[in-house]
Amino acid sequence: MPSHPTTSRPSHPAMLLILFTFFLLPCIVLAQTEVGQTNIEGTPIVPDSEQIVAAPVTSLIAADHKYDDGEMIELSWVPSIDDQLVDGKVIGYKVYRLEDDGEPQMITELAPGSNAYNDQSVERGKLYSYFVSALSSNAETPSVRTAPIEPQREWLNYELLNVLIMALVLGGAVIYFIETARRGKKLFVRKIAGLEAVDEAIGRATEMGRPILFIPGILDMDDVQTLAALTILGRIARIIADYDTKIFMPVSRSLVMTAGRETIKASYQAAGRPDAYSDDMVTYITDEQFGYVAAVDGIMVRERPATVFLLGAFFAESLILAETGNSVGAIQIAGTARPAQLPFFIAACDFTLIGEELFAASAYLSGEPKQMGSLKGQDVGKAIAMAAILIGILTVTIGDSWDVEWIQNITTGLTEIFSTK
Amino acid sequence: MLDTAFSIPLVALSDIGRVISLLVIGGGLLWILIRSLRAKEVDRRIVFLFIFIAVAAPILFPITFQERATLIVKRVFDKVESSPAGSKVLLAFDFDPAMAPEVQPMADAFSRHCLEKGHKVIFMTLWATGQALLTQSLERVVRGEYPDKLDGVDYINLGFKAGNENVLNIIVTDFRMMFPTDVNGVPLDSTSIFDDVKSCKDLDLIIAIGGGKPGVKEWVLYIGDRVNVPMAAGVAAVVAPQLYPYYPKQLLGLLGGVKGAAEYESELVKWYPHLKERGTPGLRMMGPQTLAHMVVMAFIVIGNISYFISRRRERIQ
Amino acid sequence: MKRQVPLIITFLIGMIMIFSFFIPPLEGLEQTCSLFFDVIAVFAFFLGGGNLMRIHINKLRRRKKDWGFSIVTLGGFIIMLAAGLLKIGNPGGIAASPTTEGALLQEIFTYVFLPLQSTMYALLAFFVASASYRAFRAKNREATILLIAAFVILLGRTPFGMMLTAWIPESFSVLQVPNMAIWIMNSPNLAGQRAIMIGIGLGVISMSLRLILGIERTYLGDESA
Amino acid sequence: MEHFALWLGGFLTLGIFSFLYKDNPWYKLTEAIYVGISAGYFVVVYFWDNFYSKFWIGVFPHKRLNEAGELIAGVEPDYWLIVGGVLGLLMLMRLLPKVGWISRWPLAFIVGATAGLWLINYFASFVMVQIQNTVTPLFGADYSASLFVIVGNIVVAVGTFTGLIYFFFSKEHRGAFGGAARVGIFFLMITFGASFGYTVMSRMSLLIGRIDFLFGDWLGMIK
Repeated sequence: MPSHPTTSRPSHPAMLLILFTFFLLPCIVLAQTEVGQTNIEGTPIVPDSEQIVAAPVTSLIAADHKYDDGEMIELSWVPSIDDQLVDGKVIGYKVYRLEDDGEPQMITELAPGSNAYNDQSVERGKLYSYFVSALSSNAETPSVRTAPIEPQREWLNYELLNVLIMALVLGGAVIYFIETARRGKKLFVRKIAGLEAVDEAIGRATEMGRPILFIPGILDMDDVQTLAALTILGRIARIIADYDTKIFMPVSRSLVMTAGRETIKASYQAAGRPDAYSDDMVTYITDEQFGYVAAVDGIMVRERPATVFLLGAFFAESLILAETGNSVGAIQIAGTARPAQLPFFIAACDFTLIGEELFAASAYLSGEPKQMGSLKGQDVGKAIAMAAILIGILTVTIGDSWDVEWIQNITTGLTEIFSTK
Repeated sequence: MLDTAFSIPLVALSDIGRVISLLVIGGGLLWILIRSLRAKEVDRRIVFLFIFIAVAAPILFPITFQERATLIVKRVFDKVESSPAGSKVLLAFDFDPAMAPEVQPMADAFSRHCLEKGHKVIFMTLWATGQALLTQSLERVVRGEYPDKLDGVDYINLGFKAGNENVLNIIVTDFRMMFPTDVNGVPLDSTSIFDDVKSCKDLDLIIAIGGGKPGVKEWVLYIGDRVNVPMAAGVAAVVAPQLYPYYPKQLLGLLGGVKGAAEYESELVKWYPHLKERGTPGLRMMGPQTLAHMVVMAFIVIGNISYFISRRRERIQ
Repeated sequence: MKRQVPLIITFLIGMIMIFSFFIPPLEGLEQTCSLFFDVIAVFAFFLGGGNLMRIHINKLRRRKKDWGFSIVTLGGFIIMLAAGLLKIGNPGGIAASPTTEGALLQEIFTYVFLPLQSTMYALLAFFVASASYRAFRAKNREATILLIAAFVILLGRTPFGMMLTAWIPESFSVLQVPNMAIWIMNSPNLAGQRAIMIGIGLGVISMSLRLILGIERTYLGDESA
Repeated sequence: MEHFALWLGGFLTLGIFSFLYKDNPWYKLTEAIYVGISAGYFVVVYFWDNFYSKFWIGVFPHKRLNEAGELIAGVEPDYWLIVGGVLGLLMLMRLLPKVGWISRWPLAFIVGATAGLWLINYFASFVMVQIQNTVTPLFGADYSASLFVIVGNIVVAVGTFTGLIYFFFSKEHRGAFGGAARVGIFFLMITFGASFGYTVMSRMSLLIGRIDFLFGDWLGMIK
């Protein structure tokens, strides 16, 4: 049985067109796939007179699953013509596999109407061939066997090529503006109210002689919001060291405790006051969400901080902390990227960093040109998103009503660019 | 424990308790309103106290409010009500104990309604953790309240099958392939309820109750969209917004959270007054919910009044 | 050495993680990394748990304010450690899961931990009320919009929302409060959520790049920052 | 035992609730209990789940034999895990002041892995997917949508668009751009107000649960 090497283009022409015109990036990639196919129709086992025999399945194809580590073979076939919902003879299918030309083994049983199966129990370096039996109430009709096929490993997932290109475009934009700023070009960044207030909030604590409380969320270092909180902590601790105010940071994760200490210590060193730093500024309480909240609430009412920072990943406890902080009269600056908790911070805190602003905060506070440059890079992403939304909605709405092919092509192209499979 | 000491007078006291607690809440709010007209801020502990009373009072002295079914709920009720007796209804119990407080009331209401109407009900679940709940509620509602209904004739419990959406993928063409027998090992072929039911196509209505995955979304995608059987659903409140887009095309109606259950129950007791004694947990839960919401709204109004008054005073000064 | 090596590690690991997304043979890397993370986190527990013990022992020794409660915390911590590590009272013996029903650890969990947890969680009901009393005031246009949206949704969740607008005929049922509430959740709310999410995605990219490229290095104890 | 457990539960529940009035010794006691046992519980669970099951058993797997006494395949030790163990040990170097700086290495590893992983995941699921979801025909497929839905679609499109304008950092919010940004803020405010209002119900349910426990299970006052 011959096998047809087929070529398949992973991307729609319109998508390529747009990628070229929009982003000027080359992306013609052809992926080759081995396909084993049967082209001889199966012949049923000669039936007994008593037996109800169903016609075999046809066009059985076994193909390597593309863009994986060689872990899957995809089977597809046309169901038996006796596979009908009404008075159908077929009651199901059995899939058989031969490993390296060994004995056939049944690997699965499927319902009538099935026309595909993904075999995920294959290994690289072995040859597999398959056949599918149509089951009637008392007989089995096997199909023709497929040619042996080996699962292939691919080194690049072309299905995600659009994601890669878009990520490179965005990452490129960020790096480009960082470089531009580093070379001394002045970049404008608008004021962010919550961050403008940081100085004042720390100053207030100094005047009142009360401590500053920093809560970095309740997730561990493997969450990006915790990282954002720590980068902001670096900036804030520097100002605090200058002001000679007390900072206290209770945490709910041991690793965050370690990283927090490292960060504050460095800031105090940078401010030239390493002697003022103490490990006691950062304390581990408990990993458990509400146990941590119970303790922090207690700290708030007993220490009466003048300023509370709630930055990082928060869950249901957001409002408990923010309301308690409010009740002791603290100025509160909050920020999270969890959309579900933002409303509570908006309601109970003086300033709230909404989503993206949390991640931009440390760059903003640093005041360094190169850091500001990265914010400009983010804006490129927003511009692309807005353009895509605008063009996409227009073309899909118009193309839907007037049936203009090139407009529809743009829609399809856009959808493919932004699809994540 | 304290049960005997309190329970007897409570029955007699419940009406008085209701009146008193409503008076306390209403009068208290009025008092606060008057205070805020004089531009005095309310201590947050007073807000706390009000919330506590608003939630505790209706639990101690059951207060229920009249619910009126919204269209999205009414359409489910009307569908069950208008289907001819003997229609085949599938009830999917896709939830676990954690979710049960929110969706069990709906499940009970659906079961009662279908059995009252004389529909033939098929119960099943895609959740391993839902199996015990399904058995319990069958014991309590079906066998407990409708002892004359026969297993295998008027209702059947298929129990749990592993495989999530794959189970749906199969029963859309053939029940027996996935469920050769019911949960007790009785072959489906020997039950009259499955006489003319081969697949989901042969059902008259599917009601999916859940709030997680697999859940209503999977039922719509794997069954509702593929065969022409009316589908309705009852879900936990948090997931309801994600399902509104399926209404009214893919789902003929939707019950969201305790509120949806309460609306359904109110419609149910309107048509079948004798069901009132069997308990209306949705309506019971809505008592404290409604009062608490009213208190929150009242405080928002009061807060704004006192804000405007204090601002006007500042301006005058 | 002290400053360069960590920056190089961050850069290399960051880049590998990004590109492993596109390279099928590296698919398992994410799991491996999270496994590493779990292991590191356990070691870090010595630091965190040690810190907890040290603080409370210090409080005790110096007879600081409220030192009595430190005894309780220490006692609870040590009892749990002993119960769990030695699997005291575990019906399945030392080989069973520490959280087996009936083990001392699990008993304390059920009878002490769970009521505490659910009560702490229930405090939210009170704070939701006090926050809305204070925050939902028509101070400016933004706050007014916030207030109206919240009010319509709240009203839609009570029977009164339906009663107030029941007179609106079926053909305009859209204007009934519960339906308006559904519409708000579905349309403007969805739009806001999407804008926030897209923004977050972009913010993460930019911040992660700053970290990976070593532009942001405060967390590493960089003194020049 | 049941009796004792109920009273204990009641005692702890009221202890936490007493915080609403003000901080007091009862709350301090419950807080101390809570912190102590929850920290201990997590140490134990992490130790058995992460250290023992994942790390120890991964490196030193049990010899699993089948009935014939042969070694079952697939239990080869995973030596990769040792890298994780070494990183963990480096973390502990903090305790030794002289070589404490080396604990930055595992920290750097974690930061790099977290940043890289989330960069691409957030990008795919927060940026790409959301853009794709927003691109829908305003009038529904084949003009099937009702006026109500059309208005909704337009609102979603406008809201997402202007919301993004609000987040622009490198352009001052002035003129038409500022106007659009203001519309964006309005949408965000609706989002926050609506989500807040919607959550009230589930928060109240938690309190209903606790009050049911206090008056029902504990005091037996609810029939």
